[in-house]
Amino acid sequence: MSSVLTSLGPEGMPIDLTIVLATIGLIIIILTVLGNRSKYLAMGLASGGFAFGIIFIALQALGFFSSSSSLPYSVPIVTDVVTTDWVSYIFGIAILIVAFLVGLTVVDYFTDESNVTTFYALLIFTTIGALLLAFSTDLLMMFVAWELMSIPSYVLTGFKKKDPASNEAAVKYFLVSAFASAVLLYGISLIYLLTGTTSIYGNSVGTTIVSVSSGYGPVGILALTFLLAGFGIKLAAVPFHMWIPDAYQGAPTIVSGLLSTATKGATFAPAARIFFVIFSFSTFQHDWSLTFAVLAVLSMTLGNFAALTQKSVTRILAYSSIGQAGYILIGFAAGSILGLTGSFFHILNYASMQVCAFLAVALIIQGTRSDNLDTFNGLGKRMTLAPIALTLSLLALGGFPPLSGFWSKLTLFLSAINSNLAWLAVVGIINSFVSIAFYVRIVKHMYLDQAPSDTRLPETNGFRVALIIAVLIIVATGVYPYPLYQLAYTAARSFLASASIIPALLRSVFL
Amino acid sequence: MVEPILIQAVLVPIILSPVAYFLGKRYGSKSAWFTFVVLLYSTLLLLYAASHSLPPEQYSFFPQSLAGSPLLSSIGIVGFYLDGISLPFALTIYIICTAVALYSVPYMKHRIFEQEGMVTEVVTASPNSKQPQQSESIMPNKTGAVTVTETGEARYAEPTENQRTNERFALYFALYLLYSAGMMGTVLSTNLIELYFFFEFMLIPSYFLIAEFGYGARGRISLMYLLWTHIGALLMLLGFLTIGTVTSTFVFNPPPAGAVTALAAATGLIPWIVFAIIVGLFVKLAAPPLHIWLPYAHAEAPTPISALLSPAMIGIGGYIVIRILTLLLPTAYQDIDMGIAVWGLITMYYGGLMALAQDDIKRLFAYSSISQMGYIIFGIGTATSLGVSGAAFQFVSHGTAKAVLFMIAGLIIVRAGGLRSIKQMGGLSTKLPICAVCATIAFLGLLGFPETNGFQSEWLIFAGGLQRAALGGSSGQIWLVISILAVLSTALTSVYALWTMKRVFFGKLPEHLSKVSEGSAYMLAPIIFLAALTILLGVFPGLIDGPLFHTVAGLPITLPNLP
Amino acid sequence: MAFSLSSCSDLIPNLVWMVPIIGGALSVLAAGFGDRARNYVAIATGFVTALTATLLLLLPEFTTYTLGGGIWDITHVCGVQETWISTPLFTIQAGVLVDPLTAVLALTVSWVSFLILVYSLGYMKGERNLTRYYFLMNFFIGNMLLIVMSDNFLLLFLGWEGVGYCSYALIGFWHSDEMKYWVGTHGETTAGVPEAYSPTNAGMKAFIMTRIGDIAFLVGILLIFAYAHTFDFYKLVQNTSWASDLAASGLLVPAAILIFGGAVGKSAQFPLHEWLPDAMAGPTSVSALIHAATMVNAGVFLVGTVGPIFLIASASLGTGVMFPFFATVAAIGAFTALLAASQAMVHDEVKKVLAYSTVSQIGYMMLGLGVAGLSAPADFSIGFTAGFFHLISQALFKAGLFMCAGWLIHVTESKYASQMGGLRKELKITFIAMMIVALSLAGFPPLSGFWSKDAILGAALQAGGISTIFYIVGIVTALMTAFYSIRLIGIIFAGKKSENIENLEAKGHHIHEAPGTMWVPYVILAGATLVIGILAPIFLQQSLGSLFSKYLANLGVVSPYSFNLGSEALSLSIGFGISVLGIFIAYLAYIRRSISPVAVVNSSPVIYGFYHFFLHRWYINAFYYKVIVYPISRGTTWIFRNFEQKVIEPVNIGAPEFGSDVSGLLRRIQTGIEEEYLFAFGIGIALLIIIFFLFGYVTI
Amino acid sequence: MVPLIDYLIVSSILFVIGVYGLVSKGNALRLFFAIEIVVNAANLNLVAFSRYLTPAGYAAEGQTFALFSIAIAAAEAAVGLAIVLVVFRLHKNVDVFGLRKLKN
Repeated sequence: MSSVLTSLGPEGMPIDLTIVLATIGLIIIILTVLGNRSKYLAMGLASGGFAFGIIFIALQALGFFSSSSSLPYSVPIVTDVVTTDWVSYIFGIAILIVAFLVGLTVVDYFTDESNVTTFYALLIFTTIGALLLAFSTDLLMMFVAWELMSIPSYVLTGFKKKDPASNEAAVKYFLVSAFASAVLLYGISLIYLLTGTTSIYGNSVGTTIVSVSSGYGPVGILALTFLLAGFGIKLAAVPFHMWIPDAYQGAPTIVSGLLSTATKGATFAPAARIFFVIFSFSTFQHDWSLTFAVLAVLSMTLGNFAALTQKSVTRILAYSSIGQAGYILIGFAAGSILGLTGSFFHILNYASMQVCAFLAVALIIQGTRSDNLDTFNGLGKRMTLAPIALTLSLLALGGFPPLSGFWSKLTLFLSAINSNLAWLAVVGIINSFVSIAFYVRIVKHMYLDQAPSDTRLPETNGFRVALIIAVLIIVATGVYPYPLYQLAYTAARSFLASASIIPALLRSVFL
Repeated sequence: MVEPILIQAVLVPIILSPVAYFLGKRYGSKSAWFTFVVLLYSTLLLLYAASHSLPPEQYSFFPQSLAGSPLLSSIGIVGFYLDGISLPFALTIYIICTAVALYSVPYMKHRIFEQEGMVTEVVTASPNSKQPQQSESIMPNKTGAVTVTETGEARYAEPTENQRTNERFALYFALYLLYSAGMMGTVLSTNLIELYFFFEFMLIPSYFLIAEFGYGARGRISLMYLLWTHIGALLMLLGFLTIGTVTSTFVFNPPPAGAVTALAAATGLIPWIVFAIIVGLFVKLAAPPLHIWLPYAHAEAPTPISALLSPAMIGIGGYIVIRILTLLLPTAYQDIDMGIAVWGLITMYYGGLMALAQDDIKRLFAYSSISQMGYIIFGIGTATSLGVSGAAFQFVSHGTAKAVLFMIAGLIIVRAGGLRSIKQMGGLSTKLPICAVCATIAFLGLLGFPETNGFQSEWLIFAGGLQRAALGGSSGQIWLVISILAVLSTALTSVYALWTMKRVFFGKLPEHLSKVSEGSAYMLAPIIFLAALTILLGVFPGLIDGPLFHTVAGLPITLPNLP
Repeated sequence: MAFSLSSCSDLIPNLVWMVPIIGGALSVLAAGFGDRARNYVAIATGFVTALTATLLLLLPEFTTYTLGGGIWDITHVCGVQETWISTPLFTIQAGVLVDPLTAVLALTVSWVSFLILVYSLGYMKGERNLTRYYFLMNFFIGNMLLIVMSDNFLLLFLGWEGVGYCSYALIGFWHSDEMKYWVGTHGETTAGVPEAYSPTNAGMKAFIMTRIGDIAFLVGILLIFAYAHTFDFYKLVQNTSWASDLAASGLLVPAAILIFGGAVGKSAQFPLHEWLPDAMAGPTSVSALIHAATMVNAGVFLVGTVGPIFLIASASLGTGVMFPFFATVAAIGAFTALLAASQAMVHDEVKKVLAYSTVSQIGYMMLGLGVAGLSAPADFSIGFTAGFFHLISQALFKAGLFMCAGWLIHVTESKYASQMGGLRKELKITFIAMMIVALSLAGFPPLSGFWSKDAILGAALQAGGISTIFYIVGIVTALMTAFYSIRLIGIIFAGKKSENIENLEAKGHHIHEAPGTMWVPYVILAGATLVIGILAPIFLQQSLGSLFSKYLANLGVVSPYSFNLGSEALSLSIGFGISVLGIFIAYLAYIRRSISPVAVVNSSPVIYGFYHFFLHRWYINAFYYKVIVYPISRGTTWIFRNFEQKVIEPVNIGAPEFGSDVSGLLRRIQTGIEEEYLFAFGIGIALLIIIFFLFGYVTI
Repeated sequence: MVPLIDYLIVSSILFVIGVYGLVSKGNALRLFFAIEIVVNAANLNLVAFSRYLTPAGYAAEGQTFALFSIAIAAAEAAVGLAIVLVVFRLHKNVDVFGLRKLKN
């Protein structure tokens, strides 16, 4: 089996994966249309698809590892619309794991919805979008993938048709996101003007037009601005974050989990490609690096501080997600191998931590029927797995050893100091401290406060499996961070090698 | 081939903590013996390592594939090293942890039954005070195990353990093992990241221990404890990361070649590094004004945990300061030594004076710990081999003495129904003779009484200060003055120590304490053991001094040594 | 080398201090076999200790040793050392040292201790917790002997603090603080400061006050250590370069005075003397042992040990370098003698009078040692010998006085002299014994007190110069001493029985003589003071004098003993006259009762003023409380309430509040209106453009 | 031939109109239209740039992109209108000022 998969070759991998997943999605839709609405069949198909994807990518990656004694740090310039580099592997695995985990919980979560199978179909399509976003190396492909990821996710957000909150969230998300798409498109058009191609690896701004005529500087700046704003929406970077808390709170909680990890994580991939490859020209690099730093500071500060006094747990997680985006941006701002290692590593960890937190909260909300922090009181006595999973994921988000978040945050702060951005590390550390306050606050409510009643709340099997897997990932990475760390490091190193960033301008002290 | 001794000492408790949990669920308080045996085993490992003076153990966490990046691969180098400086810290921590594990049995029985509402707190109304002294959250008398006599005393038949209490014990002992191992890892580590890892690692179990089993507003206080120590740790981390960036490695013991010179060359960064590390760790050491979390945390923690927090945990800050300053930042160290010493002096006096104003016995001990940390800080500040060794020794002496005192406070809490107010104590020496003797020994240890280890450490510290004065130079006079002031602070220690002795153990026995008795050997044996250790190390200080000075004399920093 | 130090068998010298400590522990074990076993073990320990101390004189290493003709001739000191603390940087050798000073003091301490232990058998009969008592007594003796035997400062400090602890614990022996054990009179205040102290309070006061002296002592020895890198007495004498280094830093005399600070605290000298009167809250046997005969003399021993060391060490720096040190010692001694004697004249509590008297007598000893240093180097041993002779003599008669007082207090159930009276018939033995020891205190020939006190005064007179002032103070004090000793005897034994006694007898309490275990010890002590007094001319000159002068010569302070009774006739006769004068006045006032003391006091406001001044302890105690104790205890509470809780703690509340405020502010942006979200988006774009234009590299 | 700058001016005006519409109107449908105007501004750009960069029109990347974009906009419109429709069913209007249940 493995030989068959690897024989498909790395080049065709994204397409193969898309085909497989899309086929599964179509089968689910067709079955639904034909009247077979078996939730478990859909779940089995979807999970199978996701699992296949994970294994597929993992085998490709392992093949990479085993094929050569030295790691493939240098990757040829890709002119195709999709690529299979280490960056896409990282994002692909993160997205698929999240989708897999969310997929496991859907049936248990939507107990009173009739069209759960549709949810699976939409989940698969949004996952495909996210995957292609991570794989794409062409602006056109990227835009299509972006929309493929976004459009199903609007529906997922408003999936609870009868729930006004869900609808409100969907409208808010949709309007902001559509606007972001438009702005992004406008930015892409300007890039097209500057480079004359839609291929990301085709040409960079600096080497084509700007170098010929400096009069295009403002156009480049506008393009940067629009792209940053467009991506900022999905990245939850302040000040493009406004929809996040509302949408996450209103959406079905497992969808919030998906949005905050898969779609958000996937967006970092094109962002990295566009800024590091297209805008690798030195002056632009300085500019976006500074902007990332500013956005990082704003995101961390606003996200963490605003979460301090929240009463709604989903909103806390939403704000936390904004703050975490800020941490990831630190690595982008640092712009070094170390920085990108940190960012990629944190994206991986963040995906598992955040999805774990959201799934646990989803399970809890199913029991308590409220996401108010006070209803979390004494949950430790009423449930077993969910509070433990939530606690571990929150502590991991807070960066406590020996959990996964610790290592990636460590790398991020180190990279900031390493790139002479010590002030950014200071801000990051202060924020990390502030974030502990509200993470631990949730833990405190769950374990230390008096429960309103002693009745035990149900814990369903789908959630159980998903939470256990997520917790295992968090703890295992925390205890032995090497494999994922190495993955992130390899990705960052090969990515920067492929990007034509001028080494002399890297602010890294070493590496 | 390195013998995997020290890594066992750290990891065995961590790995076995789930076992402790399951045993606890099954056997309740009896599972303490498991915890005890695990910690004893680890302690014996330490003793073995100490007696064979093993080389540093190093384990590579990240394989060599990151070899292109020395900094990144150095994150993954996990080292454990027991040398003369870490030995006193490590042994003290594990010995106290081991002893307190048994002590926990009756104490946590009391606390858990109380929390589960199986025992009503004895209302300790004294005829003198209008308001009866009660601790928080007196649960309704659910099991009827308590009968309150007309005089206001409560007598309780020992409730039996059930599934619910077993789970609590299980949680306690599992966290206890994690906490102990976290402290140990910090002390043995040879890598800055590893150090930070364990430094934070001990925080979470201790947070839960305070939050779950503490008193008063335990939720708020444990959070305060967590946040304060966490920000200190983060500051320290900033310093560590900068050091790593400058030296391209995180391994600090033994300091890699060129690291010290590289650091010394980074003149612009040095002040920031030093600031981050010193201030970050002084939060842990509770040097005023960074101390405010400590009285709350120590007072409201369950007493066995207080007996670990204060004697074992906070002093680790001093250990790290010694390590980092002497190994990596020798020049910066000598630039700021007097500042540290003066800060230590302030800490001594401030803690001592505040201790005088306390009524809650555990708070008093907490402030006393602050004062004692001042000695450690002062010893480090002298930047002499005598002073630094004295500071390390002081950790031992304070550890044994304060552990005894906290355990005695706990014994009083258990036996006198949660009584903590000193105003309502008195004359207890007739009821608790062994405790009175041990408390005396411990207090004498605190005030630097010869024949206890307190003296052996304190004279080294003061001799360090006076040695600086003897070295002369422009600052000789100032060193003379601050050293004399430092010695004078032992008078303050005597005042609060003896005054507390008098108020707790002497005088007339109040009516409400007439039923107090000393009780179980679980509690007395650890108290007696540590009190005996206090005296043993006072009479034979060479047990600590020998290895300690051996290492300090060999530190790669030119501490003023005796010729 | 200026001296010789031979090694000797370490068994006996080590046994001297170990026996009581081990015996103390054994007595605790023996308590398991019953009270009787415990008592016997404790007392047997005392006896064995005394025997081992005596064996010191038989050590074969004392090369020339004869007891014939009343001549001791110990010229050698011997010591044994073991490594105590061994580090790569320094090694501390510790061991015992036997020299004449040691031997004499060990003998005195151990035999007096033994007698007091025997006395305790009777005195403490029926008390509870005697295991603790006997353990602490023996532990005390061990530590006291450790002070005496130790050969370095660090080990000495061990014993030094050890006795301090025992003193603390024994003063507070009756730790439940029942009213009857309090010292001082209830309700009496001085300037608002209560004059009555509970035993535990008094113990605490004693410990803390002596500790202040000890801190000075510790600083002193650590200063020496910082320069000399050793604590060892003989190494300090051997290589004296440390002294010149210290002197170069201007710290030689301060270091010496700091060490003297330890002596000031332990020996209750001004300004740290106020603890001793209150220490009388302990059992009388404790007062006799610790606060009269032994521990309080440790300070004198310390000065006697360090004085010669400093003298020798500073010899190369020129004479007179140590003058400020010895002048301080003498001045403090003289002043304390006067201060305490004046208070002893007016107090009514028997034990307090004796306590003041002790303070005063130790002042004399300090005076003697100080004067030794002030006199010509050749005459050093005169004052030195006088000081230590007075130490021995005072140990004997003061222990005797206390023991007698103990029985009196027990039998009359009152601690006030005025509530006794006319007891000479019922308590014949006690009366005679107490009379002898009191006369010795009063300096009446031929008792030992007469010789020893006059030896000190003679030395002062002979030293001349500034010492003449000390001599005059000493003479005045001697008058007071004679007065208050006989006053005490007069009030207790002469005249009619007091109301208290009559009440007691009416109740059926029979005033009876002490049991044998009690009276035999104090009779022995009375006998000893008499015998030594009679033998004094030989004892002082031939034995003690020659012993010490040879010892000092061995150390390097060369001075053949030249004290001569004949040449000191002037001093002796003045001393005798003063003593008789004092005794006579007291006789008139308290035995013949031809003068009414009350009338004298009330006769003039000046005398009345002095009376009150003395009675209120010169207001020194009150001053300490008002200036130090109360401000500290109130100040800490004030700081706690107003700084800790109002300035520092608000950070805990303030920081989260700040966080909440910021959080609230940030959350207010989140209005829920989609419109504004899109607006924020627009602002974001504008913000980015502004950032680029303001801070960007790309030029527009 | 119309110079490139004219296309840019028109597209900028369209973009500004779109943004103005977004920040000034409260009706969800109007907002959606405003977004479409921005998309169309971008489409105009793409086509114009394509023409400008490759006047011969051999590699019409920009035009292709615009076609894709229009198709995607249609899909987006379908989903968006569906969502707005659901909101209308629940609230009986599509004013976004009314959707304020989720805030702070």
